[in-house]
Amino acid sequence: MKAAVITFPGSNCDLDLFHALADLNFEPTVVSAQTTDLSNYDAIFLPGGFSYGDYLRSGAIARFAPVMAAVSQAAADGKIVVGICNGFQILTEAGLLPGQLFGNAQPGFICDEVDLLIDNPETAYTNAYNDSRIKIPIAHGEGNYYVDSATLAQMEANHQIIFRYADNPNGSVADIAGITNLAGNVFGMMPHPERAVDAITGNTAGQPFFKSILQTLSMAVGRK
Amino acid sequence: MYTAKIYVTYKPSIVDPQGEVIQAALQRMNYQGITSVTQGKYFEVNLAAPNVAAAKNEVADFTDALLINQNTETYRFELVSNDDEVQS
Amino acid sequence: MYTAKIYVTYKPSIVDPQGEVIQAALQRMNYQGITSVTQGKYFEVNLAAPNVAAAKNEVADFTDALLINQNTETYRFELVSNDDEVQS
Amino acid sequence: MTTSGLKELTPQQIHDSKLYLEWGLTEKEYQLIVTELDRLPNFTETGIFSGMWSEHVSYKKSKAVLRKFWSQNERVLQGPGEGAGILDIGDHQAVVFKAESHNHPSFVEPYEGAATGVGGILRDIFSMGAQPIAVLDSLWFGELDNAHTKHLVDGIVAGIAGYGNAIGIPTVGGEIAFDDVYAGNPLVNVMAVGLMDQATMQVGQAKGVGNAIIYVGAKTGRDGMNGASFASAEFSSQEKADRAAVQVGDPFLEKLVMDTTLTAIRDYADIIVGIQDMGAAGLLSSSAEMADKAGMGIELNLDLVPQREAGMIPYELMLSESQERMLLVVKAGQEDKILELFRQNNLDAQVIGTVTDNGRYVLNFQDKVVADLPLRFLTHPLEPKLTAQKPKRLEYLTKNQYQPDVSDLKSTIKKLIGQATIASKASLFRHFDSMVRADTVIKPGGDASLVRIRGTKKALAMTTDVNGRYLYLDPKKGGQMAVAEAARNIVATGALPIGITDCLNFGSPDNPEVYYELEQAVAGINSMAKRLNTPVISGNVSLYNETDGQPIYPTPMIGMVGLLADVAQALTIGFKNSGDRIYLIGTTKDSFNGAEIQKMQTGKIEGQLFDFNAEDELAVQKLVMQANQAGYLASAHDLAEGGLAVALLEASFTGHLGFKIQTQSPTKYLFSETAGRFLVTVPARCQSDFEALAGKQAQYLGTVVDGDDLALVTSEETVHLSRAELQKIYQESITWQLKD
Ligand SMILES: Nc1ncnc2c1ncn2[C@@H]1O[C@H](COP(=O)(O)OP(=O)(O)O)[C@@H](O)[C@H]1O
Ligand SMILES: [Mg+2]
Repeated sequence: MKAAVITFPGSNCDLDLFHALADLNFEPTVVSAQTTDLSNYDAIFLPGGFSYGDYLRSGAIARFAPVMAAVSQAAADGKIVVGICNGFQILTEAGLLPGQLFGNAQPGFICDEVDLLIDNPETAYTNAYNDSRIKIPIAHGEGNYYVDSATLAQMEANHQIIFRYADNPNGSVADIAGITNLAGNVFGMMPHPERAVDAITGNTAGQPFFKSILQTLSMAVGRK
Repeated sequence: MYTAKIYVTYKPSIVDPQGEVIQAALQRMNYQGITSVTQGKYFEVNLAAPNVAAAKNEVADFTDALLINQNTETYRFELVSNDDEVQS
Repeated sequence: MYTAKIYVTYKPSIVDPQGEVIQAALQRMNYQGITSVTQGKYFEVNLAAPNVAAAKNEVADFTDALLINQNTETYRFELVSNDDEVQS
Repeated sequence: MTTSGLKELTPQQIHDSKLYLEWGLTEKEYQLIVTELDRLPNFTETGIFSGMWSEHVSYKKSKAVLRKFWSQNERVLQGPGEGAGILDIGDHQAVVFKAESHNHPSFVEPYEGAATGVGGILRDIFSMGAQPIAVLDSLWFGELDNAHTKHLVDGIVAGIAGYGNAIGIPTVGGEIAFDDVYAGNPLVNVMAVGLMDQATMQVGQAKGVGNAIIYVGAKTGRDGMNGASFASAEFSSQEKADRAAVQVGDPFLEKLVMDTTLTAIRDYADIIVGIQDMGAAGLLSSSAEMADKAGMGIELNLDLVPQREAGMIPYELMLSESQERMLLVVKAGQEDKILELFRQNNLDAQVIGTVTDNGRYVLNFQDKVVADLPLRFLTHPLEPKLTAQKPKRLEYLTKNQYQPDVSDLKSTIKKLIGQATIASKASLFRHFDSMVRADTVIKPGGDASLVRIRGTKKALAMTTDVNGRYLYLDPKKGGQMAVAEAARNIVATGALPIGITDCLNFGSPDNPEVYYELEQAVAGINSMAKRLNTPVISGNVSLYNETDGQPIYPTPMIGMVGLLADVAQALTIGFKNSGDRIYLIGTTKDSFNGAEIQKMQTGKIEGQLFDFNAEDELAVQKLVMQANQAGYLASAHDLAEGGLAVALLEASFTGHLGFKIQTQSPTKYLFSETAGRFLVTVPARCQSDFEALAGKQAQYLGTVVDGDDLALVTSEETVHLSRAELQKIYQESITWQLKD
């Protein structure tokens, strides 16, 4: 499976994501934000970091990077588009996912490992998990997910909420840690599964996340 | 040349956690009479434009597009041109 | 009751990396005439005070103490009282 | 746009008004300049001398001491003198590291001071051609009982986080300690570690006549004007600090500069002759030092320097400490490739001068020569001869060791575990991204931190340590003990200590008692470094750390790096399994003067420092390494502040297990701080093998148990403690103290 990891100026988890994907049998390529064509890739990943310094609002400037038209196109074509941390912030700013990420309720950056509850186990991001509660690292200053209550109700009804915090670290509405769009092909989460794929660094709970995506993509290819 | 002074605030329905933290801090510092604090953003943009109307359009345009998140923020701005102030 | 509108900006000699990045983004978005952007903060604080002078003092006080970083930022403010605007 | 507020005085006016004194040059130095030049120096030149001859840039007062550092062994590829030191770690790889202080800037402006400290040390690392892989920070504050200290803590921690997190280099470790002597003069030391292929090694030299001097990175503004001479002057709380010295960091820009510089080194190794970052005294010191190291001259055209503010004068352009700037020397005729690479990444890049062979430092500005100075003279100030005198306080110290009051053991432990210096710093370091790059094996909270090297089995251990209280009572022994403790922390992860960087934080060297402390501390560091075979390959000096004549404790921070051949052998501090055997390795003595318990119970640090035995220390470290290699150890934790009591509790908090132990020693020994000790656990199946290996060096204490109960039996009493209760105090104490 060909995966693009998009690196924006200021992205800093691009290589972490690249390694995680490579270790879990994707064929990843790091692709610059200047790229305008992503048609060669089966899945698109937007990594964590501080794109354009996260100045103004996190993700606000990155959404105007040249590559974003191609990301929107990929999303419209039904390809899997995943944003992690800053990638999630970019996808919300770009309007590819609902809501917005505000500064943490208690201001300040937090780096920790937190428990997530898998709200919807039957998605392209969760179907390889056996447990419904997993521990995944977080590292963000602006992870406080906000969405208006009407949209939230729709998201709940459509099972778009994929991960929730067991113990909300940042003030997110409805303890939301990860969501998809209505179609289910665009996904964003604040926690970092790519930091949890290697036993030597102490946590492998991120592996099934990537395996789920790979499995889903292979099935889709099989069906074609 | 014009200078646009742009004031961005959250929409009233949005909680502003930073504002609340600041208010609590001020209360601890013994500023007792403070009943609310909100924090927004303030931009000064210098731009060239053929006339006031064009400048206004441009400011509204790029503020909507980039400077604010339309889901949660609103703004007002003033335009200053050669010492003439034009309210928007 | 008064509302203080407080505008905080960097001192002129302090680098404003945010402003520079926003300016570059606007240029990439084809707003060509923009020659500078600075980003500051904007606060609205509601406070009770016996009179305008006391309110002004209090605003100056807590702005110096908490809202700004005196090493790098400066501010101006306006005070609004029952629809009367008082410039500071 | 502002224009300069500075008025350029004429040479005669400078002479008559003695402006040079205000700028930190002495009368003698000024006279020397006049004699050497055979004329009066002009305004720009006087500024240049004041910057270059400041202690911060020239080390003129500390050089004699620094020369004594032992800095050579089979691993050393680059010792002191460059941006950072380099050690061979095999497989054609090398580790690069250095520490730097940002004490004064952080006191004036905590957030930006600390942030730019991180930015500065990272530039030192990547200018050598290495990819930075980790940052550590060592912070000393006053006690947490006043609003100003709390403000400093918040700002400094946020500044380190703000810069390190954004640029994407993990902050993996450090230390935070509190003592009144730092209230008016906090210490902010930052260490950075990088990794490189030996083939890409770069040094900061301007070789080759006609080669181009290229400026890259941020534009020059008036930031941090004269920061270097500022850092070399004492603080007085009367005088409002010089606010012009505030520098603002931009981690986003630095990430672009870092990535592009490393790309340039990788792709254009053949045309890049030298690289140096612009640190203290900015463009001036970087250009002068590069030319001097190559034995060349340099000529710059200041009109070409990218400028952020209008109307800057040469003095300002040369001394500005704007951040995120680098200087490259590139082979003549090849400049365009480098310029293009940087410009592609939206960075300013500009040829601003050339290398010459006449040994002169020449600056042109607006078609005039504004400085023309002999380079070697400029880079070699007089080294004033300083006198050392044993401090009076050390003359009549009682030999008797303080005897702790342990009449109520339970409450003593409860109180101890909540002391700011002992309590967990997690509520502070959780603001640092310790995991970005996904290589962090041991995160903050262990003894040393451990970062794996992807694609190999190797990992690098790193730590920073020093206990200023020990040095206050005995600068030499304290210096030895700082190195010993750093090594113990490295060994506790399973790694082999391989090298040292340092940050020598002291008071004014003009005070003979302080100079004595400096000399003695360095002697102590050196003697232990040699025994451990850990050369001192880089470092930094921060003098004049005093407020109103009151110096800080002598605080030479030791940053140490260790190499672990097989990351699978990594050891951590937490208890692992119920039933594991607990041992204390090393001998416990009456070691209480300078200890945490003395401070807690008397509010003072006094008496003769307890004994330190280097041989014992080495033997104990060797044993732990051997036992680990043999596979006998389940966990290891070194003993430091608070002694055995604290080590036991930390091992149980981290492992979420209890313990049941019994010692033949008196209760007070739980708090002794004798050096050279470890707490280890051994799986039951390895017990006899381990005991055979350890012999008398290890003392059996008891076992790891499930549940909340912590049972302690001494020769005098038995107590039961609740892990949950103590853990809460340990974890939340700092947060509580910061709050109210
Ligand atoms: N400022 C800091 N930044 C990151 N980690 C820190 C900091 N201060 C302390 N730590 C971490 O907390 C742990 C305990 O620190 P310390 O008590 O100094 O250890 P030790 O006594 O073993 O040297 C270490 O893992 C250290 O890296
Ligand atoms: Mg330790």
